[in-house]
Amino acid sequence: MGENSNSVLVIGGGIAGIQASLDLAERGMKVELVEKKPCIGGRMAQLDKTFPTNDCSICILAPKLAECYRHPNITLHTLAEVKEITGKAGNFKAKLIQHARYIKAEECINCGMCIEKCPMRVDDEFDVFLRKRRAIYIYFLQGVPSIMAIDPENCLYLTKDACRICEKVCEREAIDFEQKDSEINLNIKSIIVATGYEPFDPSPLVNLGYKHLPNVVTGLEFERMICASGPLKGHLIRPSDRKEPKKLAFINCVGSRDIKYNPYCSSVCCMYTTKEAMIAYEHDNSIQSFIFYIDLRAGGKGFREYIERGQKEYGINYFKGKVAKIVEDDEKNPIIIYEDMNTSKVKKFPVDLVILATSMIPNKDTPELANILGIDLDKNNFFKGNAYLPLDSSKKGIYLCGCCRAPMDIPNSVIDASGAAAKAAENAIREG
Amino acid sequence: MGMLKVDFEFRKEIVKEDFSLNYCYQCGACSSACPVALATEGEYNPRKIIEESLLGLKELLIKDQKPNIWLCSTCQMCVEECPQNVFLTEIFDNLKNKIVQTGNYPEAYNVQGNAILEYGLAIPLTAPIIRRRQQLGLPSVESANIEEIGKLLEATNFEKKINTNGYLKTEKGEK
Amino acid sequence: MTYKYFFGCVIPGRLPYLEASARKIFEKLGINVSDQTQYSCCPDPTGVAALDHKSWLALGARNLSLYENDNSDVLSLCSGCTETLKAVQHILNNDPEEKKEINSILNKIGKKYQGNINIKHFAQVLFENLDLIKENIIKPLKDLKVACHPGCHYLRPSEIIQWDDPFEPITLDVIVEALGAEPVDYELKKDCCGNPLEKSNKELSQKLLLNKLESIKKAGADCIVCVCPACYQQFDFNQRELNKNLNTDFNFPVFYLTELIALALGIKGEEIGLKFHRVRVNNLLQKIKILDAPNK
Amino acid sequence: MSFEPKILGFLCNWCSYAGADLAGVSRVQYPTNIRVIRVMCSGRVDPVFVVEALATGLDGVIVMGCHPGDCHYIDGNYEEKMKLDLLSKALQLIGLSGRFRLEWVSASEGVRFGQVVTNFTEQIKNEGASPFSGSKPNQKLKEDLEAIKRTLSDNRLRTLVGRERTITEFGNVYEEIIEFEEYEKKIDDALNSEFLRNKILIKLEKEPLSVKDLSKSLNIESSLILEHVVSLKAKNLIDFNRIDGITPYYHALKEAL
Amino acid sequence: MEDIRIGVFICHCGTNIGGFLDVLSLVEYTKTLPNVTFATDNLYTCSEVGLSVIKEKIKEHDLNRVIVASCTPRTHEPLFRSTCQEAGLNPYLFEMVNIRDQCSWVHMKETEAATEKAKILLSMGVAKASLLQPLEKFTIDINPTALIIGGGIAGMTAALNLANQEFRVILIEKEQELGGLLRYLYKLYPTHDNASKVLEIRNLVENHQKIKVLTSTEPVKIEGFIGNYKVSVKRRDEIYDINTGIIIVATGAQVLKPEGLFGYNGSNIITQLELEQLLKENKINVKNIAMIQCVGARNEERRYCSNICCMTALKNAMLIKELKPDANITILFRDIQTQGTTYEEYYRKAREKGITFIKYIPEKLPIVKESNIEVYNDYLNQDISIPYDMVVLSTPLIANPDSENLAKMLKVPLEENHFFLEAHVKLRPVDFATDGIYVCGSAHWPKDIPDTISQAYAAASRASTIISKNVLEVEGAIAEVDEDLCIGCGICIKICPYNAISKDENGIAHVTEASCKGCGLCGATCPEKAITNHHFTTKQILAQILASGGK
Repeated sequence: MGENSNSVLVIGGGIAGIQASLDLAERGMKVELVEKKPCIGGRMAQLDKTFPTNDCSICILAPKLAECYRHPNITLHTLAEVKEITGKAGNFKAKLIQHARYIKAEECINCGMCIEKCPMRVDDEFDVFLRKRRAIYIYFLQGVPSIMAIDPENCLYLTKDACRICEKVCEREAIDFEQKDSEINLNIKSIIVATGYEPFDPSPLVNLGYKHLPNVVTGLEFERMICASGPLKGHLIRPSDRKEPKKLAFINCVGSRDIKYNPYCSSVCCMYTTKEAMIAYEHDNSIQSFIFYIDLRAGGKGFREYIERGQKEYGINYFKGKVAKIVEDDEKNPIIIYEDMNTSKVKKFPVDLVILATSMIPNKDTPELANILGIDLDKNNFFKGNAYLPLDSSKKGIYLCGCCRAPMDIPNSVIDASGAAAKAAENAIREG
Repeated sequence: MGMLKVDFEFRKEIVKEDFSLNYCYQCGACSSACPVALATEGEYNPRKIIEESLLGLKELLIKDQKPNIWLCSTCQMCVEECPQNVFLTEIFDNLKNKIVQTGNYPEAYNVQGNAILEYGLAIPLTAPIIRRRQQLGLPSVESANIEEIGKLLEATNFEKKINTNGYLKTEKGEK
Repeated sequence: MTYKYFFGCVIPGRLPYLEASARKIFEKLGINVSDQTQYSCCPDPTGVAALDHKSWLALGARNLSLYENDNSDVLSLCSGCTETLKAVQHILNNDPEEKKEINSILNKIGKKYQGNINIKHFAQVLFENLDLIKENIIKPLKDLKVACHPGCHYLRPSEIIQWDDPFEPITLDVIVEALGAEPVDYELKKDCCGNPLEKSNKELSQKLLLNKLESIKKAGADCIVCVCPACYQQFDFNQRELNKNLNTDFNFPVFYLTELIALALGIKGEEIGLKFHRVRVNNLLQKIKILDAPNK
Repeated sequence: MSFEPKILGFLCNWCSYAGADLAGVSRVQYPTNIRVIRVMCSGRVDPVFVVEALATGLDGVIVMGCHPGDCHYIDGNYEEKMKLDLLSKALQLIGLSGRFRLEWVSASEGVRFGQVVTNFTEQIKNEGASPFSGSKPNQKLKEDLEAIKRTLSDNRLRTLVGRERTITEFGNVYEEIIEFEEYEKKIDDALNSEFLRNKILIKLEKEPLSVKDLSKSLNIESSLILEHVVSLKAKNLIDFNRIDGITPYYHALKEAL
Repeated sequence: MEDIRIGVFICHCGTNIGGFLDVLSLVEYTKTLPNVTFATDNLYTCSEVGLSVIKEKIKEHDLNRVIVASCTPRTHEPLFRSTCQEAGLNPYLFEMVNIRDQCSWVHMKETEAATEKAKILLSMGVAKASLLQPLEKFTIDINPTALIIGGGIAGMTAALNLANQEFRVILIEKEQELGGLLRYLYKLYPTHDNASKVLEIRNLVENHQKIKVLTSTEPVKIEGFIGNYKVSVKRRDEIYDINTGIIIVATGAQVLKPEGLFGYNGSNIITQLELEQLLKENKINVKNIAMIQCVGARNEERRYCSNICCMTALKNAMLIKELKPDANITILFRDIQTQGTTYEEYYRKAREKGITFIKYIPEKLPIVKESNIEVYNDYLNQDISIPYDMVVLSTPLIANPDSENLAKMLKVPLEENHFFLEAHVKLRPVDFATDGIYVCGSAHWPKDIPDTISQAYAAASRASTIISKNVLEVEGAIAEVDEDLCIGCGICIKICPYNAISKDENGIAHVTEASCKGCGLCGATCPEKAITNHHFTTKQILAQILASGGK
């Protein structure tokens, strides 16, 4: 693959990486899209619906996944990571490791026979550990490439040299345990980083009771709980007694705007807690939602009207005040201790389910990728863009887009991604 | 008392001693975490004291003492919970020091202050306690030399501060 | 580095039997702690600090200078004193002008503050010698359900105290478990016992105590353990008063951590003045066979 | 063997067809009665298709599109809703509205797609076999259905419903915006009169009849029949056949189109 | 009539279909259907092997229609279409029948009924296939030029990027000079760089040989379609015609003047922009300054939050503090809008400088008196009075007044606050529904400078996907108007979401191939049934309906 065509390396197969790749491919450039997980789709694939239009996340994502998978100019490297980058803008050399999938990509047709027979039960990371998957699995139902992958840490054969049932069951002989990790070398003109974000684990905030109180869940867990293709098939029940919750409390700024944890604001929590309250209402009109916020930030297009619609049509109540303490009564109903700042009364407020809008933090391997690429991180460990050229990293020819540079919502990530594509194209042409 | 007036100077006075006051963005975490605020259903409210300090409302804070700052049990839960590292307890101590100099503060504090002036200890040794100490075989307490403490507190004119109008230095602490 | 006691005002002046149990266990455990003289009130973080910040700093610095002269660390028997001394040290070590001003005051009485010694709460010292305690246990406190009350100044403000976790305190539970007893978790474990409020609103102080005792009762504990004389007074003296005022029937014997350790090390109840406790401890101790039934 | 209805489904490619595929991928089981025609957008389904389907003896027809706001073509589903509301009203006139339904199903609602199909199949089972299937189809209803078909194919109703969204949201040529309810009322009146007129035309295509005969067989008072006969004459769709005494007979001029 | 020769390939898909349907009986049944000359089954039609079988049989039996009965066309239709094309068959002479996802997988326990259903689905497929017509993908040539309307920071950034990608760019600006709102700003947040520093891009744009800058120029008429737009512009009352491939709208927005609000008088009760001017000339000599946020925003008239006024207020307050550290600044706010990493840190720095913040509620607006402001402090639940020497009103960005007629010219929609409405807020945030036209900057929605710049790059990228091609292939399955049936009622023109239909000189509707997306809305609505939707014609659908009834 050494020919010196205009090729761009895109790191990260979420909505940002996909959009950047599609723009560049449509523009006639060769794109090498690298994704660590077995399928592309990223964080957005885990969402049920997205604000401000409340349309279903997969309806937006699936057409882009299919287009990205089939586009002749895009080469997809799933289960692959960037190992080393050398050279400079217009003439980078990229070394990737392609982890073994143990599946022959051209043979597997996602028929699912192997899944039924695989004896292993492993926590499903995509469903934020609310469900079990098998050692041989498809990362998510509508995932692309829609072929299986074998999890080397949990596969009985790869760990204890036993089993191999999937191999016997597969009529397509698509299972290939001989596959090894391999190396890929690419000549690259520009690089786009689109590695997205991770949700912050709120366990250190002990007073909020995450992990101690069963009916306190994070925003992403709630998203999976309410999603039609999620573990509960969209039928919202609460963890402790599997009853249908009627009163939901959403706590914003959990870990955000907090000097002890993440001093920044994660930009999206005010909006997505309203969205999740709306979806809950759509599932069951007797649900009442209460959102606790500090400053209700809804400056995007149509956002403020969205919040007003939430108040009027979905019966969502907004309380100004950061909640610092959540306790529990005997039936495991979380009780919120908060100050109602309009009356300055401090009260106990029992609800059925609490959803913590945890802050967005950079991926764990951001620091490692930063020194592979030789680019700087800002003080919050996001990739550092410069003030009035936010998409430029600290190194020429490497561009940033989406949540890896700052917390932002999906519309901005898509805009960022197209922007990074333009920068990458400009760099490829001028330096090429 | 008319409409409260924002007093920027009084705020600057507080900030000079406790700079962390500035960082507060009135989120209400302190009042949510405060056990006394919950017990009084918000009648005592640390957030409101901070808001009054941010606006320099001297009269409300020092004269009327609404909310009553002396209900703070200095348990520091608010300091632990504050997402902006505002040192509420220190700020409250600063405000209490200012109130003390007006003389309008709970008597128990004055009693403790005068005990130190007199004995160097908050709780002087009484005869039954000395007897009980001997029963338990404990050594006698040799606390600080009272002149030395007196000279020290004189340098910080402690006595004048705590015994201003309304509080005279007395034998047994009655007013 | 050797330790010197800092008993403060409340223990020597009102609860001497707590001092007795402390001295006995440190002696039994062979931890070399000697006496300090000439110390004054620490001064009380909830009282004097509210009166005048400068005097609070000066008195605290003076006490620290005593220990600095003898080149010994402070072993404090009371959480309040620990917080004051640590806070004074924290302020003076981080604010050079303040240190200069305080030293100019101390100079008047021939003293000087340097800020180069450690201040340790007695529970921290015991936690750091847990194996020593375990080796010397003679009577494990089997079937004793203990509700640990760490108290506010033992944990917070964490930036100054820097001991145990302000949100999930476990050190006392570990020690109690080492003694063979069973620490019981309860919802309001981290909350304040309400003692400082006695100076301004007795009724509110009782309310906080009530919440605390109800939470302990719900968790099914037999007794309460604390590490600060203020909390001890609140639980021991005021428990009966609460029962009188609000006709509740709480009957939780209250132990200072040193007393529990003393009993586990086989030291007799009489030697450490258990009889002075307002809430009787004997029938509980007999129930768990620490004390033999009264022979008379 | 119990009655197994034959059901036809129009599914829009981007949402409901994708929902059906997801039902497949998730192995959601539902009855076999439904046969699917894929269209790019639910907006492509002309109300006449549904009438044609019922006419061939199919027992039920369901149209599925994207949830409002999800439509790949922005507002195809809004337009469709208006057209199919008109259709339901038309079928209501002849008591067949129970055999038709419009549903919004998104690409991620595999389970719900199965439920909708199962539920609709039950509904059609209760409706029973189509009156047009089997050996002796119900002739009167057949004529009425034919009248409905023509009503929905003629220019008047299609123009009214075609302009509905423009006029009720953006305003007519004089920039006047007409309230939605008011506009719907206009459509209802047009529907009723067109339906009646077509019924008369079909009768006259079979045999020449007089106003009195028509009013008896359609049991509608003759003054209303006369009105329609006059306008049909004006449009020279019918003409005098003969005069019998003083009662004129009319016949349709050309074969049913 | 052409001799229809249909080839049907029924897939086992391993056991997914074969395990539940009697595929062999399906093959036999298909052979009995009209126009079917060849039918077979194979294990995996979509595998390399299966595809080569199709190509082979097309040649061998000279097939002119192909049906594959297997999984869903949504994922595999393009694959099979290109296979038919490789075998020399027009790709539109291909139809898929979904007997896996919508038959075998969902009727696992009723295999006979499922097989019967599959038979009916096959007969429907054959019925439609017999009526399929070959369709050509249209190709239109693309003029590799970009026209950018609006010479503010957004327009300039997009122009520079496209020019650096070697496209010819024409940048038109209504006023005499480039720069837009940036010219009135003194220092920018969050870095306090001078606005003039960021404006240096101006001379890069003016001297770039690939960019033609036309100032004091406004568009008056826009015609054509993607790749071939003709825009007539007026420059000092002369009309020029510009031919361009794509158009980027970067017309920005305007700052609301708070007439009649809070006693605005332009002398000691001023707007943030006027304050910026005073800062520029270092004419701040007052001690107590009060700022009021959300003036003329988030009310009945203008329900949106324009998300840049809070940061503007904070920045100006910080600049004042730099000049006069002991100035007392109070900001009356409803929700401080400083999301993200940099802006939240900036908000903390503002508090660090001692700026006071007071929350007010819309029900009790602040009252600006002679020398003080009375307001109900929501956090204190009491009225308080704030002394002031100067009041600064933070007003929102409102839509550019001439967006109205620009939108009419471009035939693109505006949303309720008159900002331009993009095709889809997430799928295509910078594209318009009409292909070939893009929007960026505050014309889309009030934006700060960093967001404006990244959206400008986005618009450039989207535009480059078109003008990087010299020929654009357009979907073949589109609508077509039958001239002699069309009565020119214009309904189709109004309902087409893509404005792909227009009236020709004698009032007959005509479909612009390039813009039509093939949704079929016009065909189903046309009162005269004069529009055929290729590949989903009425005849084909009626044939499918008949076949579904078993006839």
